Formats: sequence, structure tokens, C-alpha cells
Amino acid sequence: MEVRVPTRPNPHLDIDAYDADADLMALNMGPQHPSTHGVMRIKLFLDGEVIVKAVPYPGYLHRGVEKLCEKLTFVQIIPIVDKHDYVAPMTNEQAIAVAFERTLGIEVPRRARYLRTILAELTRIGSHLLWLGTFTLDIGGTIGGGASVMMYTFREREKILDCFENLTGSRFHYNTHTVGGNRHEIPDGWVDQVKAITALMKIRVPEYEELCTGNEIFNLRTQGVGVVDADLALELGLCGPNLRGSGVDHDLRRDQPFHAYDEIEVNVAVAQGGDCHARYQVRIAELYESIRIIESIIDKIPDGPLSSQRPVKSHLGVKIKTGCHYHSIETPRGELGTYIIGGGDNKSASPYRLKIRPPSLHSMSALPYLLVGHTVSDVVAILGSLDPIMGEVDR
Amino acid sequence: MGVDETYRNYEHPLYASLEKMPGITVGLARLDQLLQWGARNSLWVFPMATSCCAIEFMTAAASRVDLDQMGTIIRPTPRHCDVMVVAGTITVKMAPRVKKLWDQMPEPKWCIAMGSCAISGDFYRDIYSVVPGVDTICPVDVYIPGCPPNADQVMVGLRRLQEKIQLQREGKWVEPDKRPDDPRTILPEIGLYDRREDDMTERQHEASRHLGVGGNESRDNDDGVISHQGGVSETAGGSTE
Amino acid sequence: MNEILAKLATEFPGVFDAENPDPSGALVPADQHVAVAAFLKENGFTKYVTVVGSHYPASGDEGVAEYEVGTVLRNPTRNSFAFMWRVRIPMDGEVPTLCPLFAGADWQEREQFDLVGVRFGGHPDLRRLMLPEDWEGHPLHKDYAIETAHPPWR
Amino acid sequence: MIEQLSNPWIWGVAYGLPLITVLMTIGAFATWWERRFSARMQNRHGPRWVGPQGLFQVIADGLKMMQKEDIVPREADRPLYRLAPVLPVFLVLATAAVIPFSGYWDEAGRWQAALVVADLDIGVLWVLALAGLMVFPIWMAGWASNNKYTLLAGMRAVAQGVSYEIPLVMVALVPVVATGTMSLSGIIAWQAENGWLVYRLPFIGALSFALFFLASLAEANRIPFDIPEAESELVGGVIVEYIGLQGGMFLMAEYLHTAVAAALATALFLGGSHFWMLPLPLYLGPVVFAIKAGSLFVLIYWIRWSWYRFRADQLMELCWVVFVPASLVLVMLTALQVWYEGLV
Repeated sequence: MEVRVPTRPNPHLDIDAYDADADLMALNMGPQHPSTHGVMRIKLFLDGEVIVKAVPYPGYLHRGVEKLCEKLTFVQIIPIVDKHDYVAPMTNEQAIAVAFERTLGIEVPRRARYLRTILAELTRIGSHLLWLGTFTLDIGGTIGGGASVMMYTFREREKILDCFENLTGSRFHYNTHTVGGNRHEIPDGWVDQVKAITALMKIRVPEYEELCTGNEIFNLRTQGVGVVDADLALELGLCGPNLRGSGVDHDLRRDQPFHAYDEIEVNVAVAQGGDCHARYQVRIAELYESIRIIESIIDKIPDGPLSSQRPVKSHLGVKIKTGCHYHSIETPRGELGTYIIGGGDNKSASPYRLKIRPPSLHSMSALPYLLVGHTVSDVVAILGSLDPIMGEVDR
Repeated sequence: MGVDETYRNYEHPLYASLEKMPGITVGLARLDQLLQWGARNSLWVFPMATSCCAIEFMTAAASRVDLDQMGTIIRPTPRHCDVMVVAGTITVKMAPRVKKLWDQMPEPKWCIAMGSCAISGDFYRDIYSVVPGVDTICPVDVYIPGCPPNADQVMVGLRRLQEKIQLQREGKWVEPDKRPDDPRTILPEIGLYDRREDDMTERQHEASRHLGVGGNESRDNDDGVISHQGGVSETAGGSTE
Repeated sequence: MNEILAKLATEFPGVFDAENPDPSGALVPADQHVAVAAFLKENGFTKYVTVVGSHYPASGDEGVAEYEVGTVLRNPTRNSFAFMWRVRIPMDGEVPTLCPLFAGADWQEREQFDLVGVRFGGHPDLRRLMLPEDWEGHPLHKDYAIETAHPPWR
Repeated sequence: MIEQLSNPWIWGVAYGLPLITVLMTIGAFATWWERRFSARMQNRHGPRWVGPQGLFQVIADGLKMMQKEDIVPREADRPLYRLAPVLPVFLVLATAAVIPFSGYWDEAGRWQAALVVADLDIGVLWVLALAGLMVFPIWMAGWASNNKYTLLAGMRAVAQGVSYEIPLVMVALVPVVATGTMSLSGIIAWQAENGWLVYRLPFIGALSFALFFLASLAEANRIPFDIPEAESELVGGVIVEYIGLQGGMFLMAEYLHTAVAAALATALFLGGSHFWMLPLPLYLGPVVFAIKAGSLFVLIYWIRWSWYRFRADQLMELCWVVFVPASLVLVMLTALQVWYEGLV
């Protein structure tokens, strides 16, 4: 199938002028729709079934966390950001912890950095598994082949959640990272558990590939759909697999290393084409790469303390330096940044202003460009391939 | 069941003769049991899935827990469903939609609040854009606590709902005391609550006292106070027909 | 970092200081905001990262209530780093929009307008993004109470 | 008594009513079967707590549906809205009337089809005509619900149904051309005497069978052709607004349609209840028939739970670029072979 030449549509198309006869049908998808990945509303102007203009309305999960963070201290902020990207809570914590550590100049022990790397990669596997399940669910239907793939991926994701539960005592919202290190010591047998997961995943991922790219319909539905070229992707601030699917060789794990990534080699997966299929390929390649990274360092976790800070009940004594600080790490969805403005007049232990830079919001802002010219069926494929998490979009 | 009592004529001779028929009461009781068994064992779920709990809800439908075991399937349209599972934070922008979808569900219907955000708003409770608990919008039958609850807890919640339906239909359900005389909330001593307005807690208690489960009686008692709060719809069909 | 700062210092003298740079990002006059962004985009900073508005209420009797808008760009290459600068404007002023340069600025600026209240001059579609259209006030104002009620829903 | 059964009216009632009961039961319990089957594929259990092995799940669902409040959307087109759920079940059951479920060898060594409600001379035409009518209730439901999703689903269903009608009709002509009769009993008898069409006509038979099977899938709106009911994009297709038993009727009709499509493929290409040398008694014919049709039924659901769905335009492209020309060529090749071999 030939790739459609990406001409950049106008997201601010004046629909009244375009459609003087009022022939277009306005279709609301969401906010409660099986395929909007949470509460997302997209208003589609349809000519037949072809989309002329798409207007997304996020904000149905806006929980005002940035306002809340202005009143909390570090210790209180870290468990709260768990709830943003609820598919990969571990990396959310890491992003905010890394931001605070870099802002305050706190050194993290090597053991904690290695543990964080392993946790981040496990989270990446879990997140991509869930993405694969929901993406195929969108393409194949809740009563159909997609549901089967979803069940398989959830089966493996459960194992990763068990592994996290073993470490932190919680399945979902871990609160295991603190400023300066990690909270929970590695339990006995945990390393073997992780090894079992990687060994299992090495068998399973080819099976998923067979179920997806082995099926001609999957390729038909994804190839040439939702093309975003490299220029537009960078302008929009797309990041992570969505950016690399457009052929931009950029990964913060390699380009601005955090955790222990400066000591290990990261092969960045890049795919050309910028369509849904390219984004799928990048994510599958990242699954293999994460398995490889975990296997390469799981036996090399150094001994030593897990945290450089004394365990305290509250960091009320710690003040953030005045001034603006922006630090970011690579989560499964891309660059998760934290913009901190230090406590006003050095009086408060809370940040004066804290903004989370969510990768999903940028993915969502690509929708008015990607959807135009496609049909309603493609909306779910494109939306699924961008892997947005609404908790992160709206915050 | 929305049966209009005005059309029933108990004076009719046919009714009298029916009543005297041997075994009719036993038969009707059996029939009612059968219907109740059917309603209890086929709870189709409409997932009002907004945030983190939605992922755990998906996990509950996936292979480890598998809600399908008890006959629960997930349908994306409110018209087909019996139970609305509110999984996640409800915001001010979302609340009218939740209300509308709840009204669109046909009776008999039940609501499950899953997770602390849906129950009370969790730590978002005080934030300008968050609804403090879904029971300020629609009556909630079962609360599943947790943040988020484990996947198997969802199934436990549905089993509790089955018990409740059985007791309700048999007339044995006792409404638990949801409205203590002295409502109060124990607030943790962190910086956030220092600036809480004095009447804020009072207002939220007021809202949850008049609505939620068993809200009908209390609404009758003090009239019109909660007119803006939405609350229990008279019938689901009211909005459509 | 030093390389691009040196370039910027020669291009915009008096704004950027290559010797002892402000770690929080340089303060750029509002009228040079777009020029700085365009210059950076030409010099490899093609990835739009974010824009952050913050509200500084008037302190004392003398001060003027201000908005500060920080913009972050990134070069998507090896040794990538985020480059940021700030613009300060009075509360009734406008920051020129970056929408013609970066398509992603559209939503980000809408979000900051919605939550903080910064107005972006020349933005094609400056509506609220997160909150309902009929919302009053901007929540991230320092004088906006976090517990503000919003009947009938809360 | 036995003589009176030869009266088509009495026979129609005496055999038709049990047949309807059996088919409806199959349609209902097919949902249970499908849920268990899909659960098996997905490492789950499926319904198993309600009754032994969850068998009563269907009954519970039915009882629940009966108790639901009856809502008609205010802006809906009431007569059409009410009529739409009834028609599909009726049409599908009417299709089943011409299918012979059994047969026997008479004294003259000829195959006599039996257990058919009405042995029409134009059985194939009847089947295809009713299949064409199936578009109407879906469109009625889509239009009358006054919902944009159902409208889109209805439009897709009409486009798909009308398009796939053509290859379906064309391929159904292959048995007609080969056997020289339009009666389903005649076609089965020909197959019993000369060999099943699926292998009797080398290549052409198997290809026609595959094409007929796929086109029936599209007619029955099964994955990969189920875009009218695409839940992930159109929420629930045309049945979004239907409540309780009305929605249940649609679901039931879908299962019945699938079962009848499998039965038709069996009758047209797999020799009906004939099983080579075995001189089966009359009452074992339905068992053979059920085994054949049941295998196809399982295959349909196997495909359903492991494949993805096409996009609407890809579906149309597949029909008009591949299926329609292929079916035309197959009919012509059949005619050539018939002329060459002098089969008729």
C-alpha cells in the first residue's frame, strides 16, 4: 500500500466557511467511549465517513495536581504523581525523584541507580504490553481477535506486577522512590523472579509479533495510517516511540543519560514511515531491547546503600533552590519532564510552581493533524498507536 | 421495576379469584425467586472507567480473575447494562456525563464505586475540579475501597452486590446507617488542610447526606434543599420518553 | 550548552550572557521571544518541549503582578539537553505565540492560558483546554483557593 | 396420521415448530458455547458458576433481559424501532425452512432428501432472497434509533450487505449450474450420487466453497467482516439503543444467522447429511448434518476470536476487486466443465 503524502492539515479549519450547506455530520466520540483510552472526547466532522476536521477535547480527568503540588513537600508529591501515568507509575516516580535530586544536587547511590534502571525497564515492558493489548483491542474489537491478544498481554503483565508487588508491597501505586534513593530493599528471590520474566518474555514477544504482523489484516489496518513526518513530530513535541516511529533517532536514555544508563549500552529502536505500523515496530523492538538491558545488568547490581539520605518522615527541612529547573527522563511514552520553580523566598519546602511535562498531551495534540482524511475506523487505530494515557494528559 | 400502581385494580373479581387459587402464592413466590436469580446472575457492567482503577478493572476482566466466570460481561453502551462501575476520579467536567449515562441505563440498575477516588475523591477531594465522591451524583450500592482495589476485589464487590440484590428482592435488606448524627471527617495534619474553608467539610457532608443510597427519604424530609445536586433520577426513562 | 549560548550572546547582545549564564534561563524581553525561538530552531533546537506559565502576585504596594513564561526547547541529537528561557510580562500583557514556529505550542499555550491565565498574542484559537468553557478564574493563580466550589457538582 | 403428514401445511407445522424450537435453543446456547470457547482460547474460564459449567448462564441472561425497563428514545421512529428486532430472527428461521437436514437411499438407489419443512423448487433463490432482506432490519434499527453511531453502522451494514450479496449469489450459482436444479434437496441428492461439490469439481468446487464461506461470513457480520457492529469504534453497532430482550433478539439472530450460514454451506457444497458409504438411518441424518455444519460453525468462531477486522473501505475493495470477479470466473468455469463433461 502506498504511503499517503503527508500534507499538514489545518487544525483550525473554519468549519462554517468550509461547509456552507451544513452537509457535514458532527460526531462526538467520547468522553465515555470504549476506544478513547479513558475519558477523551473528539469531535469529528465527517464527510460521509471521511474526517474533515477533528477537535479533541481533553480535560475530563483534570484533577488539578499542579495546584495541589504547590502545597505539598517532596515526600508528599512523589506518591501523587504515581496516578498520572497509571500504566507506568514507576517511571513517573522516577521522573519527579530525578528532578528533585538534580535540582537539589543530591547524589544517588549506584545500587539504587541500577535498581531504578531495572524497574524502569520492567515498567517499559509492562506498559508496552498493555499498549499492545489495547491497540489490538481497538483494531480487532472487544469481541474478536484483539481481545485474545489483550488477554495474553495481560497475563504476562500480571507477572511483572507480581514482581513489583514482591518488591514494594503494592501492585499499582508503589511510592518506592524517594529523593536520594529507593525505599525498599531487594527481597530474596526477586532477582530470580525478574530473570524468569525476561526468559518468559523472550518466548512470548515473538508470539505477539506472529499474532499481529503475521496477520495480513493487522498490516492493512496500520500501514500508511496516521502518518506523521519527522518535522511535524518534532514541532509537536512528540517523544518516545511516537517520535522514533517517525525516523528521529532520539532517546533520552542514550542522549541525556539518567539512572545507570550512562554505564550501559542502549540500542535505540527507530522505524521509518511515521505511521501506526512504524510506531508498533518501535514498541516491539523496545520490548526486545528492554529484555536485553535487564538481562545485561540484573546480575551486576552493586552492593551498598539504597539511599544517600537519612530516612526521615518529612523533607520539610529541605528547600528547593530558587529559580527554574527543568529535568526529564525517558518513560515508556517518552520525555516526562518536570519544571520546578523553587520555593518562593526560600520560605517554603513546597515548590512555588511545578509543571509536569506529559508526553501524552503532546501525542494528543497531534490528533488534529493525524486524523484528517481518514475514516472513523482509523480514529481508533491512530489513537491507539499514539498510546495516550488520559491521567497524564489532563493531570 | 417501574410498575405504575395506579393501573392496578385489586378490586377486580378476576384478581380475587386468582388470589384464592390454590398454590398461586407459592407459584408466584417461586417465579419471583427465579426472576431474582436471573437478575442476580447476569450483571452486565458498564465501565465508567476514567483513571487508574480502569486498568485494574481491565485486569479483573482478564484471565487471572475473569469476571466472565460469574456471567459478567462488559458492554460499552449503557442501554445493555445493569451495573455501572465508576472506576476512577470524576471531575466537574465529567460529572454531567456520568449523570446522563446513569440516567440512560434502564431499571433495574445498580452502581458500584470502585476505588477511593470514586468513593470520596481521595486526596483530590479538596481540589477545585474534582467531585467529592460519585455518591453525590448517583446512588451507590457497593463501595470497593482501595487505590486502586486489587482485581479480585472487584469480583468480591460484585458478589456483594449479588447478595444485596437477593436481600433487596426478598425484602430483607436493611439499609445501613449511612447518615450518622454527627458527621465528621478525621483530617490528616498536613499542610493542605490548614487552609480548608471552615464550612467546606460541612458542605460536602451536606451533599453526601442528602444523596446517595437511601437518599429518597431524606430528600422528602427537607424539601428542595438539594435541588441543584442532581441525585437519584425519578426513572431512567424520564430523560428520554 | 556553551556553544549555543555563545551564538545567542552574539545574536542577542545584552539578553544572553555566555560567561556566567543564569541557571534558570535568561530573561528575554517579550518582543524578542519569537526571534529567540526562531534562532534556536534554526540552530538545531527543533523539538518543542514545553511552556510553563507562573503567576507572581504583586508584592507589597509597589510591585506589579506579573506572569512569567518559561519556554523549553530541546535538540534531538546525541548529547541532547533542554534549553530554556523566560519571559516576564505584566498581568494585562501578552506573550507572542510560538504557534507559527512550533505546532505543538498550540495546545501547550492553551493549557497555560486555561490554568494560569497568560494570554498569548496571535494564538489562532485561545480557548480553555482542561476546564469547562464556562469556568471562572484561572486555578493556578496564587490567589485562587484550591477548594473553590463549583456548584452543582462540587 | 402418517398420511396426513404429507399435507404440506400439517407437515409444516408438525415439523416446523420443533425445528424452530431446536434452532432457537441452539442459538441461545451458542452464546454460552462461544463464551466458553473464547475463554478457552484466552486462558480464562468463561461462565462457569451459574448452573453446571455455567450452562444456565443463558437462562439467567434471558430472565434478566425480560425484567429490564423498556425505553424508546424520544426522537426514535417508534414503529420501525419496534419492528426491527423481530425481523432478523424471522428471516433467519424462514431461511432454515428449505434446508433438508436428513436423507435416505430409496429402493431405486436414489437419494431422497428428508426433514425439510418446505422443499421448494427454488430453494436457492429463496435462501438468497431472504439473505438480501436481512439488510432491511439492520438498516431500520440503525435509522430508527436516531443515534449517529447506529446510523453509521446501518449505512455500513447496507453497503456491505448489498455488495457481498453479489459474490454470494454468484457462487451459489455454482452448485445450481453443476447440478441443474435450484432445489436444495436436488442439489444434495446430486451430491450424494455424484460426490460432494467441494471435491467433485476439482479446484472450482473448493474455491467456490471458500468464497461462499467468506461471503456468508460477511453476510452474517462476523469478524473479519463485522464492521457494522464494530464495538471498538461504533460502540455497539445498530443495537446501541436496544434494551433487554430487543437487543437480545438481535444477538440471537446473529448466532442463528451464523448457524444457518454454516448449514447452507454444508447443504450446497458438503453434501448435506450424506456421508459416503454409510447407509445411515433417517434419524441419524441430522447428526451427520450437525457435525458438518458444526465444524463450520466452530471455524467461524475460531476465526472470529483470532482475527482483526477490516476497515470499511478495505472491505468494499476486497469485495469488488477480488470476490466479485473471482465468483464470475468460477461460475463460467463451472459452466465450461459441465458442458465439457456433459454432467447434466
